[in-house]
Amino acid sequence: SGVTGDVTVFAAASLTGTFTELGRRFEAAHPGVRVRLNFAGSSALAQQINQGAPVDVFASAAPANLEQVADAGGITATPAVFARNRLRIAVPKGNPGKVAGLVDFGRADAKIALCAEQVPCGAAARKVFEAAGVALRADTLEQDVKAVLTKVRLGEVDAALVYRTDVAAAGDEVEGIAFPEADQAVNDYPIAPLAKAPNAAGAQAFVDFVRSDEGRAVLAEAGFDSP
Amino acid sequence: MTVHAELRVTRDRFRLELDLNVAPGEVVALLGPNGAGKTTALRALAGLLPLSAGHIRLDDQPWDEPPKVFVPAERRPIGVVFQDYLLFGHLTALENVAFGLRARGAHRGTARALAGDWLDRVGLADHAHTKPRELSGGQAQRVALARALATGPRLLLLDEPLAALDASTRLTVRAELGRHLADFPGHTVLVTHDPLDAMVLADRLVIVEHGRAVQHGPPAEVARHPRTDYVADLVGLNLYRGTAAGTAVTLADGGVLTVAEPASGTVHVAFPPSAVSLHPEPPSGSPRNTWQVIVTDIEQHAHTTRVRLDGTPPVLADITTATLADLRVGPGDALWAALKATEIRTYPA
Amino acid sequence: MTVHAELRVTRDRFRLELDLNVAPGEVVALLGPNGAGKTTALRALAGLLPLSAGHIRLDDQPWDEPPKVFVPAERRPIGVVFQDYLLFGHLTALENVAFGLRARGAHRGTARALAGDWLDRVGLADHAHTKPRELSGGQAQRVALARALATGPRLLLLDEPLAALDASTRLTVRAELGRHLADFPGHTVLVTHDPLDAMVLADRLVIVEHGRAVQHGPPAEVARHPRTDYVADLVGLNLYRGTAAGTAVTLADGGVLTVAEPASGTVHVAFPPSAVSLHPEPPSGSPRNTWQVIVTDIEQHAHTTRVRLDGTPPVLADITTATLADLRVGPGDALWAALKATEIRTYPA
Amino acid sequence: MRRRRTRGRLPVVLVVPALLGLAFLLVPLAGLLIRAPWATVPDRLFSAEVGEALRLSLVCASLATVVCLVLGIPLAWLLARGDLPGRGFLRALVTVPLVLPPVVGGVALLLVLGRRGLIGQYLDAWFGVSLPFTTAGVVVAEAFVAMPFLVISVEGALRAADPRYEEAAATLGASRWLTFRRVTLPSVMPGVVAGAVLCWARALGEFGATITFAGNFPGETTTMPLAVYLALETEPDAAIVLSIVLLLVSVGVLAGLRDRWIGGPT
Amino acid sequence: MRRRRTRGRLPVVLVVPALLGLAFLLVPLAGLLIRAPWATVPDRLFSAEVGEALRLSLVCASLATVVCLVLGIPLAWLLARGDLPGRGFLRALVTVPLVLPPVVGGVALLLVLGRRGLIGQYLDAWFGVSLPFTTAGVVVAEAFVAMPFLVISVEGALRAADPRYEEAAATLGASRWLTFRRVTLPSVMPGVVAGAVLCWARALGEFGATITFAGNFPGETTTMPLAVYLALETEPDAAIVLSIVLLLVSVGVLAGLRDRWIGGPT
Ligand SMILES: Nc1ncnc2c1ncn2[C@@H]1O[C@H](COP(=O)(O)OP(=O)(O)OP(=O)(O)O)[C@@H](O)[C@H]1O
Ligand SMILES: Nc1ncnc2c1ncn2[C@@H]1O[C@H](COP(=O)(O)OP(=O)(O)OP(=O)(O)O)[C@@H](O)[C@H]1O
Ligand code: MOO
Ligand SMILES: [Mg+2]
Ligand SMILES: [Mg+2]
Repeated sequence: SGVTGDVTVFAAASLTGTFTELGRRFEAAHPGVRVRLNFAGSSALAQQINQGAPVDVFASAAPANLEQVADAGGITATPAVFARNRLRIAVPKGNPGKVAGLVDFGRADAKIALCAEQVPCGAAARKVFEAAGVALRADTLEQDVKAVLTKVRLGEVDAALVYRTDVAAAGDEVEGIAFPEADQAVNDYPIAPLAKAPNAAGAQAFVDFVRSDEGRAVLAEAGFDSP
Repeated sequence: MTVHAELRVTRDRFRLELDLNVAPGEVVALLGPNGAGKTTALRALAGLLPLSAGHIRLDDQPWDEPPKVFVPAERRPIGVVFQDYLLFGHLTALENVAFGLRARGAHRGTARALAGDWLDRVGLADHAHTKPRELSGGQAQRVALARALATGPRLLLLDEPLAALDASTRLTVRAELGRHLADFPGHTVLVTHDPLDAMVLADRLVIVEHGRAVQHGPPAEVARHPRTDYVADLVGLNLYRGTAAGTAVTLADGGVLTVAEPASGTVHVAFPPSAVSLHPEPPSGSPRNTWQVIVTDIEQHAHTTRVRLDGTPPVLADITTATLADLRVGPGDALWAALKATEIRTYPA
Repeated sequence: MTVHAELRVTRDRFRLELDLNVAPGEVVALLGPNGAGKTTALRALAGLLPLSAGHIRLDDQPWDEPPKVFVPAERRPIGVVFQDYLLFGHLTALENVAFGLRARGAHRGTARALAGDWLDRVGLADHAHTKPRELSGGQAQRVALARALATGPRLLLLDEPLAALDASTRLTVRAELGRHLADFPGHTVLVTHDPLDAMVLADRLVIVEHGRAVQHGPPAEVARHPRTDYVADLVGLNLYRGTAAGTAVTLADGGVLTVAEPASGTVHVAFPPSAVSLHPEPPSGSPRNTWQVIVTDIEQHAHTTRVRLDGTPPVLADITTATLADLRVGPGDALWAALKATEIRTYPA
Repeated sequence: MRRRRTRGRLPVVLVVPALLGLAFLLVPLAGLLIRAPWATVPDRLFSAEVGEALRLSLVCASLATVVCLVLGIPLAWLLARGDLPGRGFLRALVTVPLVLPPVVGGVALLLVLGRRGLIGQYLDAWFGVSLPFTTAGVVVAEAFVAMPFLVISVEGALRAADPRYEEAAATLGASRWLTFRRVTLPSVMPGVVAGAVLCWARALGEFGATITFAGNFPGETTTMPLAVYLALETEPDAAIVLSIVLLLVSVGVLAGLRDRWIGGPT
Repeated sequence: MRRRRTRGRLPVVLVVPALLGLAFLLVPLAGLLIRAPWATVPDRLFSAEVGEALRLSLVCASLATVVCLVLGIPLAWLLARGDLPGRGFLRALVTVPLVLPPVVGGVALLLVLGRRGLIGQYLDAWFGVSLPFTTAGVVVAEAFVAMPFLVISVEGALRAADPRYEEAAATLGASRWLTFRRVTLPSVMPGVVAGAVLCWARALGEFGATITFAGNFPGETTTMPLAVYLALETEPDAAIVLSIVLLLVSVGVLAGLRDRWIGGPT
């Protein structure tokens, strides 16, 4: 292929594991190419890009952040959704709070952690509560999914809503419980090459690679749904 | 109730080896050249510098006995006037003086009242609410003096308490200090450069050189038998205690001296041996005091001769070697001593 | 090249109003009780305290003229010895002395060599590498003295430079200071409590009380015509300059005095008026110095009478009022003055 | 009377870097001010949530500072004056919470004081006290992060103070405690004030440890930095306005207090 | 010879809070240590990435400290000794970066020094220099966040120092600069050391401003706190191990340096 040089990818923090792996595989497939990955919260990445960061590819955890960049003229291509994520109920090992479904979130004695509404998983949580007809209640509204998961792992809360991928990554410290309303709030992960990408060819190649079968396999292994 | 101290302190290149005993009510003066170890000795007594060997005891109560006992400064009943004052900068003069009283449990009001009295005694009633930074050097030293005296310590340690005072203040403060020390049932160790301060205030002198005592004893004793020229020069002073009535002072051990300044009550009178002139016959003229004396001893110093004379009172005279030759006298010979009244200094005791 | 100063400083309740003129080579001593404003005056001259009014000029070069001119301390060619030393704690004695030289551009090696010389002169060559905290009080003051002198300032300001020194060191340092001041082409202002320091070292005295000059003039002048008893008491001293050869000192203005300590070269000789006795006839006996004098003036002080006498040399004598009555003399009468050699102090000039 | 220059000229070698430093600290703030959507400021300033977050921030930071003063000054004194073995090592340990990324600090606090924590499990079982997700938890998290600033500042001041004044106090019969209160502490006041300012400001800006240990619930644990962080996710401009509000309040408080503490009778 | 207790007993009123304070700071670290998966520590410690992040952290924090010393000490001096109008206000402004949530600080830096920033656009256009997403950017972000600590500590020390020594230096002909270098600075050294320690430690633990302004590129801008953040995303236990590594190194460095700086010939 004609890809050379560095490919700079800004990716949401929740993609740390998968994109590190994808980057390694992309480098293997394109000898001499180096993938420079910058992980941070999607909104921080959008800010950085709008302030002129030299980026080739932006992979966001929510369409909204990518739109912020598009609005500022940073992206002209049509963003492609490359992965989807669904919520799961997460409980500490052994389920000490005896939580079975979303209804238990309304129990006064249960300590609950959710994402804050401002972040994608919080917005998704609101949707599933609406769908389930349960009043949204929480003891804490965390800044991101990982923070929620930390509270579950340490047993500080009895239940929380996190992404399926997070339950998968947390290993045996956390138990996941699927629930039907999760389908009502599927979270899309969009990706796009930047309009002013210093390495336009590399950018397109990386986007294509993420969306290739190999890319999908890596994402699926981490617990993502295919779009 | 005696302070026994064998002070052994090693500080880099300097070594202090000084034995001190201070009886109750006694004032011991440490005299010596700069760097002799006087301040070091005071710091050890105060508990600010632990001994490396030796001991400090108040009666049989040990204060410092390496390697075991060490009573820290705050639990020794002491008062210290430091050479550079060390007044607390954020407190007023009054609060500085009240500090020790408060520390020893006095109530705020009591402490302040007593502190006010003390400030008054050192002549600084006007400056009660002044911060140390706004005091002149001499004023600061007087506050430090009041601060140390106010707590009524059992061992009082004074490091050149009068050095920064001007001549007239010095006289007042020296007299005040003398009065307090005389009433004072505790022990006092005084460091000074001024032989007169030492002679007037102290019951015993300890002359320190290079960290060691080169001589000690009562002022009169040391003055009469100085071991070295240095000591002779330092403490050469005729000093008597007496009762004044107008310009006549009747000495406690016999004799009457006429002085220039009228006084009353118990006083010290002092004059240097150099003020005494010796005559083969009763002299005429201005000297108010003339009395017959007998030579007991003649001592040759570097440039002068010190003649020890018996009489009422006994007296020391410094004359030049040439004069001695002229007078052609030896021990046992009779002479007339003459002394001008204006040469005699009188200090309230 | 004269320092003209009209010092007007207001500090809370204290007000300084002092006029000073110092000619090149002249040494002016400020004498006065604690809190009189001596340090305040020095600080104003040094540029550490701006005047509120008045002015300070070196010749026609203004140093401080409110409301406009103010030359900061570091641009005044001055040297200051502070009452509480203010040695830099993190520098050794040698580095402290070298500091001013380095600040004025000397090279490291030169500065250290010169500083070493100065330490030697004040007798502290051994302590070159000692930190101030490990120096005794007197040693610290000597380092401060060396530090101020080392830069060869045009205006030297000394705040009690000899106060913390012991008697023997004081003699050496005073002589050294005197020598330096005599050679010194600049101006010197010296604050001291010790009238002898003032008389020996100063060309002119300014007596300060409550922020104001109560009297000023050459030491002999002030001694001869003291305005108040305070001043009379303070500066009563017979002082002459002369050339010594052994124990004979030939005075510059006529007369010869026999002294106890042999010396040579130019010296000051000093003795208090109280040391002079007056006799109707030539006295016999120990006093080595007797000479004929004529009463020019009689002044009554609190307890003594000061008699001004003409002769070779002219002399002041303090006698009691009773003696005066006995002698039955008045101006114009002839008398014999007698003075013991051991009463005379000799200072290298 | 006109003001005369009564000290020497300020040296360029000092003034230039000083001004550069000032610029370095202040220009980014200018950037924020320029960028802020000023029109929306009044709205936000008077919104109930912002008011609550601001109040909570000020209260918690102040309480945390009090906790730090009460525990930190004695600790600084112990490090500076107590003759402890291994003092240097202890002193280094004290700086550790500074180095710890705040989120990890929050995790550490959870491990110890959380519901299942080393100590927290007993607090919960015996007293029914649970710190996470409470306002008290915010104070604990802020104090943990901010205390080293106080300790190190005060210790520095103590080391620079002349110990001979403490000796003088001892000879006047003052116990070490009285000496500390009446002599040492007043003489290191500028250092304590500096430390308290650092401590308060750090507590006010604390984010990571707070959200990790105390969570984020409006009115209980949502301090301004948490509100700012979440606002950044959706409306960056709003976040800037909130930050500016926080800054103005803190500058106001500090400028006001400083005059009281320092310009006072000392 | 046996060691005697040559000072008074340590007062309980001070020792108890001091020990409480110490416990408060150290027990959470104990929590981390207990929880850490020790088996994996050696592996991680010697992995290339961790080594690189650690090296980068130490280099950047040290450079940031140097920047802070060079700019911050003069600034502290100006605030403490210069007779500036509005000094109290300036002093309060200097603390602002402390209060600013670090992420907002990063945004502010981007607004000013970013490629499209107030100043950054000219840096880019004229010199081709772009700070964001570079190692230099990490140093800038850390210095911005850490400088107030230095400035405030040093200013506190300067205020507590006796200005009469500076007067003495002036009478010896020393300019204010020489006086500063040879008299003032040595006498406030303990304060400077305390400030530098705070500054270095804060820079070492800096996360929010760094990730926002300099990004998170391994080997270029990924310092240990950023590595910890990423590890939290994938393997929380690894994050604890990384934090402990960071702590050990910083304690080692500080304990080592302290002895040099302070236990030395002074
Ligand atoms: N902290 C210290 N460390 C080491 N040596 C010291 C220390 N303090 C003083 N010395 C040395 O100990 C010796 C005695 O000092 P000390 O202060 O006791 O003298 P001093 O008799 O009080 O003199 P002065 O009359 O000048 O005050 C001096 O040579 C001094 O240099
Ligand atoms: N910083 C200050 N602020 C206000 N008043 C002061 C200040 N410093 C000194 N004073 C007052 O000014 C007066 C003169 O003080 P100064 O230090 O000049 O006296 P001095 O003649 O040097 O006395 P000493 O011989 O005791 O040193 C004193 O009454 C003192 O209380
Ligand atoms: O971009 Mo995120 O960190 O998954 O909210
Ligand atoms: Mg001494
Ligand atoms: Mg004075």
